[in-house]
Order: sequence, then C-alpha cells, then structure tokens
Amino acid sequence: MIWQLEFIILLLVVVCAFAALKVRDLLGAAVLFSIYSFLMCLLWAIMGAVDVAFTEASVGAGVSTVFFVAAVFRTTRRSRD
Amino acid sequence: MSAHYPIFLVVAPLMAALVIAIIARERPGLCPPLAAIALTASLWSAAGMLCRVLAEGPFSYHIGNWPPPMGIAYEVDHLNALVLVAMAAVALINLITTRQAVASDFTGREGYFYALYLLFCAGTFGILVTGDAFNLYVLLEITSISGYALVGLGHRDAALASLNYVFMGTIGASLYLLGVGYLYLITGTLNMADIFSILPRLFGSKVVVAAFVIAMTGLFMKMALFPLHGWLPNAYSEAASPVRSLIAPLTTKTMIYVMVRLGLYVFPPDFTFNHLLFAKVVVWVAAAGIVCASVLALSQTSLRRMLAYVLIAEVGYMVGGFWLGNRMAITGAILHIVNDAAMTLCVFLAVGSFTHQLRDDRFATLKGCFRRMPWTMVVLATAGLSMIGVPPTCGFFSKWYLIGGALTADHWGLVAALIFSSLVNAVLFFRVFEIAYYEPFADPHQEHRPALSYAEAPATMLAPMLFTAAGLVGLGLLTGRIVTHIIDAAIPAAIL
Amino acid sequence: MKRLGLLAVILFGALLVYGTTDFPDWGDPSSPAATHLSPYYIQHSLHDTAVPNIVTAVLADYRGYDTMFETAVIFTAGLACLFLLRVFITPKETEASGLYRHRATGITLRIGQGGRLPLGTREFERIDSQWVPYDLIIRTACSLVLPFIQLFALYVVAHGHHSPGGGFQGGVIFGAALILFAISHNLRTTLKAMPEKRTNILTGTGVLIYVGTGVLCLLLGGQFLDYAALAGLLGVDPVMARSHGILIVEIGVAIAVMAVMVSLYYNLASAGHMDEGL
Amino acid sequence: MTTAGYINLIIAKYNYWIYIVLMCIGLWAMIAKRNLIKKIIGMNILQTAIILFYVSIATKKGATLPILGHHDAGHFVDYATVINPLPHVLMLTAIVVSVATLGVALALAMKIYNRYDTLEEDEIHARVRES
Repeated sequence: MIWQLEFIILLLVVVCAFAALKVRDLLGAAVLFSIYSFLMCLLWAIMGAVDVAFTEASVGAGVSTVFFVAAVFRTTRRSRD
Repeated sequence: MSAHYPIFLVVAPLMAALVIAIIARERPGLCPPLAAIALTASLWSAAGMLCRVLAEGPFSYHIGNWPPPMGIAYEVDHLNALVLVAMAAVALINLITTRQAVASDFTGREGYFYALYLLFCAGTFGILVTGDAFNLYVLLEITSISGYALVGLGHRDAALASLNYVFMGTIGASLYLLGVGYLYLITGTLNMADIFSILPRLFGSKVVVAAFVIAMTGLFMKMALFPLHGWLPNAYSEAASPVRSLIAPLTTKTMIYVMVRLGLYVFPPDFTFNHLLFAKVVVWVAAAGIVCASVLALSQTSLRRMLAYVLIAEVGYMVGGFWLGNRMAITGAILHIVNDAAMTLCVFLAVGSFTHQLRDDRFATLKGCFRRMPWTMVVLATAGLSMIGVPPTCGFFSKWYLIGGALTADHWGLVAALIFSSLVNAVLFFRVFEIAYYEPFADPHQEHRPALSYAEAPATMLAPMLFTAAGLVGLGLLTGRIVTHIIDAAIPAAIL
Repeated sequence: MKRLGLLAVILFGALLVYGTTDFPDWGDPSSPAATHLSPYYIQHSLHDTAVPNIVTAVLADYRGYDTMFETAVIFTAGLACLFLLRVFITPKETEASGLYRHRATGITLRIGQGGRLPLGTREFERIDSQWVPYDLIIRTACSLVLPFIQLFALYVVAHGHHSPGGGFQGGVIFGAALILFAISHNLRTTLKAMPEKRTNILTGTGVLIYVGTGVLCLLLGGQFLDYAALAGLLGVDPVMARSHGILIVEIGVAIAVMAVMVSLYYNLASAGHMDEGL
Repeated sequence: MTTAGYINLIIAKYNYWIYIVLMCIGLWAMIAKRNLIKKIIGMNILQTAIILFYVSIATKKGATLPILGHHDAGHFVDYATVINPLPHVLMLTAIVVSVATLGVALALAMKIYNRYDTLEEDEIHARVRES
C-alpha cells in the first residue's frame, strides 16, 4: 500500500462526488458517478477488499451507469440544479 | 417438524413468492390460493412457536448448523413470538379480505402483486425472528423494496409519494446499517446476544454512544416518529387500499419492535435508559409528536389522510411509553404493538371497503352510510372506539398501562399528551359517525354513474372484517393473560 | 428547507466526528473487529469447507442465509420494476405500429395504431424512433467480444472458490454482456434471443435453486442450508459437500442475478413497452 | 491535546474522515437537491460511503488478501497476517441492496416523469397543487 496514492484517490473520489452533483447535464452526472464508482473500486482493491472491488466494478461502474443512462434517455437530460 | 418452525415461518412465503412470480402471467387464478396457503403455514408456525415458548421458554435455531456468533441464529422468545402471531394473523386476514379489491385495483398484475405481498411478509417475519443485527438489515431492505413497489402503483400521485418513501426509507436503513457498523467496530461481532454480553465493558466509549444515537435515529425515521414522519401521510393515502391495510399495520409496528429489541436486548437497558440524556429527550419528542399529529389529523378532509395522522400519533404513544423505561410503561408499549396492529388493520379494512364500494372516502361521501353499509360501519365504529380507548376494546387497556407508566415516572407531559390525543380521537371519530348516521344519504356520483351499486360489501369481505372487529374486543378481554404470561416474561427482570 | 437540511447534515457530521475520535487506529491488527470473530473464519474456513477464498466461504456458508436474502432482494427489485413499469398491452399479430424502413431505398414509413405493413415484412425493417445508421465497427467489435465476456462470466462463477468472484459477480458480467448486445444491436433483436418470459422464469428459478438447496438439506435431516447434510446425496464427505453446496447456490445466484439485470434493463430502457431501447 | 496530537489523529484515521465527508455530501444532496435523479445519485453516494467505512474497518496494516493457498491447509494461520473477511461479505450484500434500490428508484422516477413531464421537485409540487 502506497499511502500517497490512496490519499490522491480519496481526494479524487470526493471531487467526483461533488462534480456529479453540481453538473447540470444529467448524462454528465451519470458518467461522473460512474467515474466515482470506479475510483471507489480502485480504493477498495488497494485496501485488499478484492471481492468488494470486483462487485463494485461490475455493478457500480458498469450496470448502474447503464441504468442511469437508460433512465436519463427515457426522461430528460436537463437539470436546474 | 416443530423444531424447524422458525425457518418454515420465513421460507414458506418466500418460496410461494418465487413460484407465484414464475406462474404469474400463465395462471393468475392460482396465485391467491397459493399465497393464502403460504401465509396460513406461517401463522401455524408462529402459533406453534408461541406455544413452545410458553411451555419451554426461549429457544434458538442455528441456520446452516453454525453456532452463533459464527453463523446466523434465529432467536425466539416471548417478545417476538407474541408479535409474530399478531403480524402473521394480520397478513393472512388482509390477504383474504382484499381479494376482490386486488382484482379491480391491479388488473393484469395480480400475480406480481401477490409475489410482492409475500416477499413483504417474509421480510417482516424475518425481522421479527432474527437474532443477527446485519441479517435484520437485509430483511429490512427486502420489506422496504417490496413496500416501495406496492405503494408506487396506487392513486394518482402514488409514484411521487413512493419515491419520497424510497429516499426517507433508504436514509433510515443506511443509518441503521452505519450504527451496526459502529457496533461491529467496537465489539467485533454481529450477533445480538453476543453484542449484549460485550457492551457493558464499553459503556464509556464514544463509539457506543454514536452507534446508539445513529441506529435509533434511523429506526425513528423508518417508523415515522413525529418530526421524521414526512413520508407516511402521502405514502399511506396514495397507496391502493389492499396495500394500505397491509403496510399500515406491519411497517411501523415492526420498526417499533426492532427499537424495543435494540433497546432491551442489544444495548443493556441500563445504558438505554439511564446512561444518556437521549431517553428523556425522546419522551418529550414523542409527547410533542402526539399533540402535533393529533392537531394535524383534525384538519384533514378525507378519512384515509386523517387516519394516517392518527397513526403517527400512535407511534408517539409506543415510543414515549418505551423510553419512559419503567415496567408498566414498557408493558403498555409492547401490548400496544399488538393492539395497534389489530386496530389499524380493522380501521383500514373498513376504509378499504368504503373505497371499494364508493370509490371515494371524503367525509362528504360518507353521508347515510350507517343505513347503506351497516356492517362495515359497525367495524369502523369498533375500531374507532378502540382507538379512542373505550373499554372493553383493546385500545383502552394498552392506553391504561401507558398512562399508568407515565404516572409512575411522574412524566406529566406524556400523560397530558395521551389524554389530549384520546380526546382528539373522540372528536375525529364521532364526527365521522355523525356524518354517517345523521346526514341523509346523497350520492354525489348519481348523475355520472347511476349504475354503481352502493350497498354493503360482499360477504367474503365482510366476514373477516367482522372477525377482526370481534378480535379487538377479544384482545381487550384477554389483556390480563397476555400481560402476565407473555409480556412479563418478555421484559428483563432488571427493569422495575 | 435547504437551511434546515444543511443544519441536519452538519449536526450529523459532528456526531460522526465525535464517534470517530474514539475509533481504533486505521489498520490496527489488535482492534476488536480484527480479534473477536474474524480469526475464527480465517483459521477454520479452509478446514470446515475446503474453500480457499474466505470471503466466498463466509458469504455462501457461514452467512449463507444473508446471501439467500440478498438474492431475494435483487429478485424483488426485478419484480418491482416489472410491476411498476411494464405496460401489459399485447398488440395483435397483424398490427404493426411504429417506424419502418424500406431496406432497398431507405425510405421510412410511419404506421399508426391499427395499421398494417404495405408489403411483406421481408422488405421492411422495424427501426427505433431515433434512428442511428448501421455501424459496422461497433456491431462487429461487440459481436467479437461478446463470447469472451460470457466465457469470462462463467469462469468467474466457477472459480469463485479459489479467486475473487462468485455467483453475483459472474451473473452481473453475464447480464452486462447481454445488455452490451442490446445496446450495440437493438432491443428487439435481444428480445428474440432472450425473451422476457425466459428472464422471468430464470429469475425465479435461480432463487429457487438457492432456497431449494436449503430445503433439501432440511429434508435430509440437517438444519436449513446445512450443506453437510448433502454428503450422502453427492457421495462425498461432509467437508467436500459444503464446498459443492456452495457451488450449487452460487450457480443459482448467478442465474437469478443475470436474469434480473437483463429484465431491469429491458424495463428501464423501453419504459415498460418492450419495443425500443437505447 | 497538542497540535501534534491532532495531526496524528487526522493522519491515523484519514480514511474515516473521508467517509464522513462523503456521507455528508450524499445526505445533503438527498435533502437539498431538487432534481430527482440528483437525489438518487446522492442516495448512492451515501450508500457507497457506508461501504467505504466497512471496508476501512476490515483493513490490517501489512496483511494479505483473504484468500488462502492450498499449502495453508492443515497449517495454523496467524490471523494478523490476513485481512478481516467479514466486512467484505457484509458489503457484497450492501452493494446488491444499493443496486436494487437504484433500480426501483429509477423506475419510480420514470413513472413520475411520465405523469408530470418534469424531474424538478418544485415544478412537480406546483403541478400537484394545480390538479
């Protein structure tokens, strides 16, 4: 474990979470949330939780994003906040 | 066979739900009987477990043959055996009564409805019987998710109410999960009995305090205690009537059971009631909640919204009674879990019968109902009298214990709130009776739908309703036995 | 409302910070969580179940009951989406509303409710309302990659005893492969390969395999989900029976999860109409 | 406590501080955001923050993955050298629950959009009041 690397990823996770909530385009928010999930997955892999990281990679960064995109596609991309 | 009752209780509805989901489109006619069989099996096992507990005392079931804390164990004692019998009976009676209403409200999706119904019941029974803190979270989620789906397909704004319920429910469940995480961090185990034996060594730790506050707040959110009640009125009034009479008796009452379980058997009672200021604050919050919810109930114009606020006040009764921390008040709170489940079922079944026959439940449409639907009104009147607290209905006895407990603790605020709420309930229900009895019948839909028959509900709906109403009186008459044989044994001897 | 929310969040954060100051240090091997219960799993799971991956052993055996309900939760979610979104109107065989493109000329026809196709359906193809031109690269690439993804998913399920992975991850990957197929081609082609009815049956069957294994153990005289009771049936010793029992339930989980992921995608992407997707 | 003490406290538990920040972000989004999809994203952030917390509990400094080799059979395994597997198991379940909740929430959001033609909470409430 290299703690500097972990620390940078932790900061990026927070930045991505903020960005996903701040961006006004919902498709962009879905993609940023996918990045957030993927960074989380890296973080857990670093911490030794390989099974959890594997699940998060397939569910959080994979299928969840598809669901978000599908929902945005069937509703609207516009968001006022 | 009888050794496997605890698992049978949960697995019977779960398996039936799976089978129903597979055959839902091809053979919808088979679904209701199958669901009824599964719930009868659950009720049978619950009753069997209560008998065994009364005869032999508490017992446990080790799933996968792993002794706790390595594996998950089901713990059956006086407390949950009593609540289980009540909940299983409520689920079965509601299933039988609402069959016609389901067919008309969920045309084409009855099969899926029954599958979700059974999953909801399986989750609820599991919550009541489990002895593992994390297992409880998983079961809580299965109950919640099926509940969201059932609420989401109701009246006009049901989807919005349901999404709101999703948000509040998820925050509540997440907080509970976080509280369990804190407990795991400090004790290293998830088994409730194991946590209970380790915690007394750790009273000073800030982690335990944080875990306690977080988990309890999560549960308060799930049970809709007054300032956190936002999801309940809309979710209950927008849900279709068969769903309403299922989740209204089961959801909040189950959460109150979990609170009692956590407060008495996971955190030591000494910690729960004396170690922190929390208990005293919660009693005052509950008292304020009872008053506010009662006042809000006065301002509603439809029966089901009014009842939703009455329910929030009832949650305040049980929470306030429990956190007083003396034996009499806790007896009242546990007794009220059972009684309130029965009363809520009864009153919502009557409302469901009105909405099924009249398609509306605003006060104006209830005019002349005593003449047109006499039996349904008898059921509503019994439930109303019980909610007001008139002897010999069961509502009187639990309120008696609650007020007695509040007097023992010298907590005049709660006494005043309880009496105020009884008076408001009297006003609310007598207003309904007055409209239904004295005002002449006027069908507001006469011009639009002359064909609509406006008569008594069919006998298949009426019979279980009357049985429930008789049950309210029966429970009231049995109060003495329930308290001495079951509830006394359910409360730890250390509580005076 | 916003102010009140911010206040609640700050109060909550303060409570969490208050609790955290008493936490054992991060990564401390002598913390209660690391010394009370988990050493048992680390030291005994290989001996008890013959599964080297401790997470799999705990997931499917020691806490197998949690996992059964986890599968039931995902089943409930699939059922809930179906219940909420699915529009149960089946158009008659001859009716064909929607957009059709003439293969030879590229002319698009819009056919309203109750309309029929002018010529035999061979000459026309149904297209989505937001039509995207046929993309050779994407379709070929996806078709090439798909078998390998599916093979990998099967490997993840089968190799869960020895490496990270297991029924849930494998099921999600298999489901994701089908979703990739649906995105690169279109929903109707996917529905022909994997009809909705089949996903519904597979969902229930997957969970039934899990619950059924538990009930089978019960019938063979053990406790619920006590795989050691299967020893006589499988013809192995109780430890290996636990290992095989874990594999059986993992397969059930994989089937259920795969079907639910596909079913969720069908319902979300087509808003319950099952005609056109992303 | 001295300044050095505080700095020590921060460094020794930095994972826990980040999880608190994420949890607050998620909760704030669920309370204060008006767009329903944004609220759902906030809900997921809240849930992943809890997973981060549990995974942080499980770590041990200098320990290896919770997968044993076959040569470990019959040996005594020192538990300080293997990461705690139990929180990982719990979190696998929690991830599944979060994706299940996500599916139902998105389905409900789509139903709401079909009915009110918007995803903004204030506009929806305005339409509810109109009707």
